[in-house]
Amino acid sequence: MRRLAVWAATAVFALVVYLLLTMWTGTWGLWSLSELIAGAVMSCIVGAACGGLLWERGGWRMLMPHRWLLLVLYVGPLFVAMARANIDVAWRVITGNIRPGIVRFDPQLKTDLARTILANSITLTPGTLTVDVSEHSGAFYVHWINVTDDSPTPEQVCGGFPAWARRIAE
Amino acid sequence: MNALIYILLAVGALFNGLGALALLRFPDVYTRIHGATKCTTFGSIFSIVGVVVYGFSQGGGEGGTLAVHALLALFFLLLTNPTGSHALARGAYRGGIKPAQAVVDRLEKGKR
Amino acid sequence: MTALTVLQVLLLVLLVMCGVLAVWLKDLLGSVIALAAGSLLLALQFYLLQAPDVAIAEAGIGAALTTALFVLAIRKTRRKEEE
Amino acid sequence: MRLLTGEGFWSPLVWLALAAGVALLAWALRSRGRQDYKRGTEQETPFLSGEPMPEGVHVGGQHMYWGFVEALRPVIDRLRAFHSGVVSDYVTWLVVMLAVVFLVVMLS
Amino acid sequence: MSFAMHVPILAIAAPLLGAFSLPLMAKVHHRLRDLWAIIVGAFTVAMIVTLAVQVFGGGIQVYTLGAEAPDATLGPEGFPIRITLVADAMGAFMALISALLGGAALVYALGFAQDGKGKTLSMSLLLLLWAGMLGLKLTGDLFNFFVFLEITTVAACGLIAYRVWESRPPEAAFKTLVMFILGGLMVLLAVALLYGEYGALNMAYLSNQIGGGLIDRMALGLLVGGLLMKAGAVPMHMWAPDAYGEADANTAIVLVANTQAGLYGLLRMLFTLYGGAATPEVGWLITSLGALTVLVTVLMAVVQHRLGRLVAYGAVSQIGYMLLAAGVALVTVGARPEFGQLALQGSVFHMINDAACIGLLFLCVGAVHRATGTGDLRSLGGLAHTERWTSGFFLLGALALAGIPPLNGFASKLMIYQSVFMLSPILAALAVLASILLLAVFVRAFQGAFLGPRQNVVSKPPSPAMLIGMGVLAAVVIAFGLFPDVMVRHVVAPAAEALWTGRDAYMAAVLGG
Amino acid sequence: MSFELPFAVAAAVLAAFMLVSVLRLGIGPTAADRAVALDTVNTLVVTTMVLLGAGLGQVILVDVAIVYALLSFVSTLYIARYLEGGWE
Amino acid sequence: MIGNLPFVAAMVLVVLGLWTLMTRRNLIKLVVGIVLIENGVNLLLVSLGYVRGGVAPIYTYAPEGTPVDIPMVMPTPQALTLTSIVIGVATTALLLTLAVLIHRHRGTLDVRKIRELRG
Amino acid sequence: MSVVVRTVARLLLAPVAIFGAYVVMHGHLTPGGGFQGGAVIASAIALVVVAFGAQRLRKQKKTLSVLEDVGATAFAVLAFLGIGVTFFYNALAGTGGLFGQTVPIGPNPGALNTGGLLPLMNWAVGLKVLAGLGSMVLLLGLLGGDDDR
Amino acid sequence: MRWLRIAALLVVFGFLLGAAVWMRPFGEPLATGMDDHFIERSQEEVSANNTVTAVLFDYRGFDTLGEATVLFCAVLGVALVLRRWAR
Repeated sequence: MRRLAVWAATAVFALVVYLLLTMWTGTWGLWSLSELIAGAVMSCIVGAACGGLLWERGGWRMLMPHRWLLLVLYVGPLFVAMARANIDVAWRVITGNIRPGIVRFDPQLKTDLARTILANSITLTPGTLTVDVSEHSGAFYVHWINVTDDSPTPEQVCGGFPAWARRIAE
Repeated sequence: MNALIYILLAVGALFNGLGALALLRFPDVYTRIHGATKCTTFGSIFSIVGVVVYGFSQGGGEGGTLAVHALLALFFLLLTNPTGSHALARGAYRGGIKPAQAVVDRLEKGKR
Repeated sequence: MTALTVLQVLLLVLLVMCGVLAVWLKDLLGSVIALAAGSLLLALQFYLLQAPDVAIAEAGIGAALTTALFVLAIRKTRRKEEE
Repeated sequence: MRLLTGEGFWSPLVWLALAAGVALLAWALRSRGRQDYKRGTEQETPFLSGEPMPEGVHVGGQHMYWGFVEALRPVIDRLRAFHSGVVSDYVTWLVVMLAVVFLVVMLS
Repeated sequence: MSFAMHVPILAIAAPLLGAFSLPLMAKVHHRLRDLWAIIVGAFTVAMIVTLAVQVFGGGIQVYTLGAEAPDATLGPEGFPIRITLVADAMGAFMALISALLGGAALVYALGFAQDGKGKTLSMSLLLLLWAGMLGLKLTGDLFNFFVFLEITTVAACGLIAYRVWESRPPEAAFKTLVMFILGGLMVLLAVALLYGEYGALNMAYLSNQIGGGLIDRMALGLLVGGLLMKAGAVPMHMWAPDAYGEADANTAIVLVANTQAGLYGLLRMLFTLYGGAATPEVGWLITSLGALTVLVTVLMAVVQHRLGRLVAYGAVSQIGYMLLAAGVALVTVGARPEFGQLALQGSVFHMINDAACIGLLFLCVGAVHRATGTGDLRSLGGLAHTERWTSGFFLLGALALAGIPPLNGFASKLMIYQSVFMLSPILAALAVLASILLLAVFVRAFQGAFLGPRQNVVSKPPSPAMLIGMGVLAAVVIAFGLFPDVMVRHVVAPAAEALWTGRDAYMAAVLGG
Repeated sequence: MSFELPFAVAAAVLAAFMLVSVLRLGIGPTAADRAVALDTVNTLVVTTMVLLGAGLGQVILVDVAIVYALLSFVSTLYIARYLEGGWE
Repeated sequence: MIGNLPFVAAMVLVVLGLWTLMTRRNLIKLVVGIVLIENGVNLLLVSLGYVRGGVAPIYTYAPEGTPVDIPMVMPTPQALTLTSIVIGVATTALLLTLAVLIHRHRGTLDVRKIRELRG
Repeated sequence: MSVVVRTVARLLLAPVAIFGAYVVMHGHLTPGGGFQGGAVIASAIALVVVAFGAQRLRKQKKTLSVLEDVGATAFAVLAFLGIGVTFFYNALAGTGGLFGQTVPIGPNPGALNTGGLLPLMNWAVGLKVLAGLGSMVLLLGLLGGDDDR
Repeated sequence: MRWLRIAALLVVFGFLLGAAVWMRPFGEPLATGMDDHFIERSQEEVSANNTVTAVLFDYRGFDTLGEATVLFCAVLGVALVLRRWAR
C-alpha cells in the first residue's frame, strides 16, 4: 500500500512535468487526447521504474498541498537574498577583499529534503557555500567568504532560511 | 514590453559577466565557486525570464511553448546548479584542497 | 546577423581551444573536463547550425555519458599521465 | 581440367600423374633395398653424428634456419625493431602512408 | 519470384536478427542457443548460395530498402534517394567467401568455446561480424559501407579480447581497435567530402559524377589510406599479426575474411567508384606496397616462435600477393591488356584459396592451442603422435598455402606470377622468392610442432564440431586444387570481370538505362 | 522577427564570457578549478541556448536547453565524485 | 561571411586528434584523441549540411513560409552525424574498457611499456 | 555523495526519465528520437550510479540486458514488417490507423499519432539505446572491489 | 622518428586544410536534390514532421539498423571483456 502510494506520487510528479512539456499540443484545448493517454501511460511506467528511489525517507510529508504553497512563497525571500548575494559578490570581485573560512553550525533539521533546501539556499545566498553536510548530526559546514565569527549561529550565516526549510519540509 | 526585455537581458548578461570575472579573479576554488555559481545562476534567471516574457508576449501555442520550456529549463538549472557546486566543493575539500587564506577551518577539526 | 556571426566564430575558436587543452593537459581528469567543455561547445555549434537533433544527441552522449565513461575508466586506472 | 594462364597452363591431373609416378619410383627404389633390416632390433636406432641419438631430442622449430637467420641478421633485426608494438608507431605509420597516398594522388 | 527478390536483404538481416535474439535464446536454455545459431547460420549460408546462383546466372541483383518495389532504385526525380543493396558477381563471390569462413567458424565455435556466458556473447558477436561483412560486400551506398565497416570493427575487437584472463589479447584488441577506428574515420571523412561535393551517397550515382577534382582526389586518398589499413598493407599491417595471433581460432578466420573484405572495399572503390579517375600511380603504389608486404611479412614469419603469430604473418603475406596482383590490374586498367585481366583474376581467385588455406591453418592452430594450452614452438613437439587429424589438416593447409602444385594455392599463384612477370620481372622474382620462403616457414612450423618425439601432454582432443569445421575447409582446398578451371571459368572470371569492365553494368543496374 | 537582434547580441556576449571560463579551464591550477569552469560553461551554454531559441525564432530548439540543464549535472557529479577520492 | 571557418575548425580538430594519437603516451589520452577526431568529423558533416539562412528541418512550429520562402537545412548530414555519434560512443566505451583491462593486467597505461606483442 | 546530492538526484530522476520518454515519443515531431531519448534515460541510470553507487543497480543488470535484446530484436522485426513490399517499408504510414494519421503539409503543430512505423521504431531503438548505454555505464561502474584505489 | 611524425602530419594537415579551404563555400551546397526530396516529400510519404527522423528511420533506416547493431556489438564486447570481473 505504502509502496503503491510512493509509485503514484512519482507518477503524478512525472505527469506534471510531462504535461508542462507538451502544453499547447492539442488541437482542442491545451492537450490532445493522445498526448494525455501517452503521458499517463509513460508516467505510470516511470513511477514504477523509479518510484523505489524517489522519496525514500519522509517524502510523504510533501504530499500536503500547503507545503507546495510555501515552496512557491519561498521564492520571494530567496530572490531577495540572491540579489543581495550578487551585489555582495560583485563588490568583492571588484575590491578583492575577502576573509574566507569554513565554519560549522547546526540548524537542527531532520529530513533530507529540508537539509537539501537549506543547503541549496545557502549556496545561492550571500557569501556562503555549503561544503559538507554531516550525515549523522545534520551539521552544516559552510565556506563563508567573510568570516565574522568562528562558531556562528545559524541566523548569522543564513538568516531565516532554516525556519523556512523547516516549515516547508518538516 | 520591449524595454522590459532589453533590461532583463542586459541585467542577465551583466551578472553572467560578473560570474566569469569572479572565476578569473578569485584566489582559490571555493571563492571561485562562490562567484561562478551565484552570479551565473542569477544572471541566467534574468536572461531566461527575458525569454519567458518574450514568449508570453508573442502568445499562442508557439510563444507559450517557448515560455514554458524556457521556464522548465530555468527550474532544472536552479535545482542542479547549486547542487553541482556543492558537490564540487565537497569533492575538492575531500580531495585535499585547503581553502586559501582561511581564517578558520572547522571541517578539518570536525569530521574527516 | 552579425551578432550570430561573431558568436559562431567565437564558438569555433573556443572549440579548438578546448581541443588543444584536452591534448595539452597532463592531468587526465583535466583533459576529460576540457573534452566535456569541447563537447558542450560543439553542441552549441550544432544548435547554431540548425541541427537540434544532433545537439540533443551530443548533449546526452557527448557531455554526460562520455564523461561518465571516461571518469569511470580513470577511476580504475591512474590519473596522471606519466612521463 | 586445364587452367590457362596466358602463356602457360596448369593441369592438376598432370601433377597428380607426376606425383603418382614419383611415388611409384620411390616404392620401386625402396623395394630394391636390403632386405635384412628387421624391425625392433638395434638396426633401426637413430644416430646423430656417429653417436646414438639420446631419447627425446628434437630439433625444434626455433633452430631450423639458424644459419639463414644469422646471415640475414641485420635485416631481420631492423624489421623486428620496425614492429615495435607501440600503438603510437602504428598510428604514425598510418599517417605517413596517408601522406604518401595524398602526395601520390594529388601530384599525379 | 517475390521471395527470390528479397534474397540479398535476407542474407544480411537473418544473421542480424539471429544475433539479436541469441542472448534471449540463451536465457532459455543453452542447447536452444546452439540450435538457434546453427539454424541461423544454415539459413544465411543458404541465402548466400541462392544469391550467388542468382547473380552468376542472371546478372546483378539490386534491392532498394524501403521503396515501393525492390527494384525501384530511383526516386521520382530520377536519382537514388534510398539505400540500395547491389550484388554483382564480385560481391556475390565475396559473400561466398564469407559464407565459407563464417560457417566454418560458427561450427568450430560450437565445439571450441568453453565458458557459458562467454560462449553466448562470442557466438552472437560472431554472427554480427558475419552480418557486417556481408553488408559490407553487398551494399551500394557509401555511408552504409562505413556503418558496416564499424560493425565489423567493433565486433572483431570484442572477439579478439575473448581470452581476458591473459594479458596479450586485450592489448591486441586495443591496438586493433585504435587502428580500425582510425581507418573507419578516414572513410567517414571521405564520405563527408564526397557528400559535400555531390549531395549524394549512392555509389553508382557518385561514380557517374566523380571527375578528377581536388576534393575527389582527397576523398580517394582517404579511402585508399583507410582501406589499405583494413587490408593490412605493409607499413600499416602491424595490427594484423597481433589480432590474428592472439584471437581465438574461430575469430581469426573470420578476421581473415574481414581483411579480405577491406581489400574488396578497396577494389570496389578503385574500380567501380573511381573507375574513370583512378590513376596508374595509385596502381603502382599498391603494387609496390604488395611486394613490400609479401617480403617483409615472410621474413618476419621466419623468426617467429609462436605458432599463431607465425601463421598470422603468413596470412598477411597472402594479402600482399592479392595487393600485388590488384595493383598490376590497376596499373593497366586504362589500356586493358590481357595480363591485367589475368592479374585481377589471380587476385580474386587467390582470395578464396587463401581464405580456405589460412582458415584451415588457423583452425589447426586453435586445436593445438586447445590441446596443449600453449602455442609456443619452443615447447611444442611430436603432436602428430596423438593429433592425427590436426596434423594432417595442418600439413594440407601449409602445403596449399605455400603453393605446392597439386593443391589450390598454386593455381592462383601461378596466375599472379604470370601477370606480374608481364609487368615487371623483378617483382615476379620477388614474389616467387617469398613463396619459397613461405614454404620454408611452414616446413619449420610443421616440423617443430608436429614431428619429433612427444613433448606435450594432450589434454583435450578436438571435438567433432571442430573437426567438421576443419574438414569443410580441407575439402574446399582439395576441390579447388583439383578443379581450378571450373572455379575460374564459372565463378572467378565473372567476379573479376565485374570489376574489370563491369562498371557500366553496375551503374546501369542501379541508375537504369 | 525584428526582435531577433537583442537575443543574438546577448548570446554573443555570453559566448565572450565563455571565453573567460575556458581561460580558467586552461590555467586552473587544480582539476577542481577546471571543473568549476566547466560548470560555468554549462550554465552559460544553457542560457545561450534558451536565448537563441527565441533569437532564431524557433520554439522547438529550446528542448535542447532542457536536456543540457538536466544532463550537465551528471557530468559535474561524476567529476566531483572522482575528486572526492575513495569511490565506494 | 565567415568563409569556410567551420570546415577549417573541423580539420584542425582531426589533425589535433591525430597528433595526440602519435605523440601522447597514455592509453586514455589516446582515447581522448580519437574522440577529438570524431568531434571534428561530426562538425564537418553538420556544417556541410548547413544552408545559409536555413531553419531546422522540422515542421512542428516552423516559421511561416518554410520551406518555400525560408530554406531548410539539409537533413541527411544530420542523420549521418547522429549515426556517427552513436558509433563514436560505442567505440569509446569499448576502448576504455580495454584500457582498464590492460591496466589491470600490466599496472600501467604507458604505451611504451605495453608492447608485449612486438617483433 | 552527500545527502544533498542524493536528494536532488532523487528529485531529478523522474523528470529526467519522463523527459527522455518525451523525447522518444515526440521523435517524429520535435527534435529527438530513439537515440537521443535513450541517451537521456541512460544518463538517468548514470545519475543513479554516481549518486547511489553502482551496487544499488546490480540486480537490474540482467533486466537491462534483456531489455536490450528485446529492443534490438523489436527493431529488426519492425523492419521486417514491411517485407511484403520491401525491407524497411513503412507499412503503417498514411493508412489512417492508430499511428497512420496523415499530417498537413507545411508548418503545423503536430500530432502524436502520425508517422506510421516511426514511433514504434523510435521506441524500439530508445529501449535498445537506454539499455545498451546504461548497461555499459553500469558494468564499468561495477568494477569495484579488489584493486580499488 | 620525431621528424617523420611532424613531416607526415604537416603534409596531411596541409592537404586537409587545402580541402577545407577549396571546398564549396560554407552554407551554399552545390547539389541538394536528395535533401530537397526529403524536405518536400517526407510529410506526405512518411507523415512525420521531423525530417531528420524520417530520414533516419525511413529513408536511411538500414543505416540506423547498422548503428543499433554497432551499439549492440559494443555492449556485447564490454560484457565479454568484463565478464569475469564485474560482479
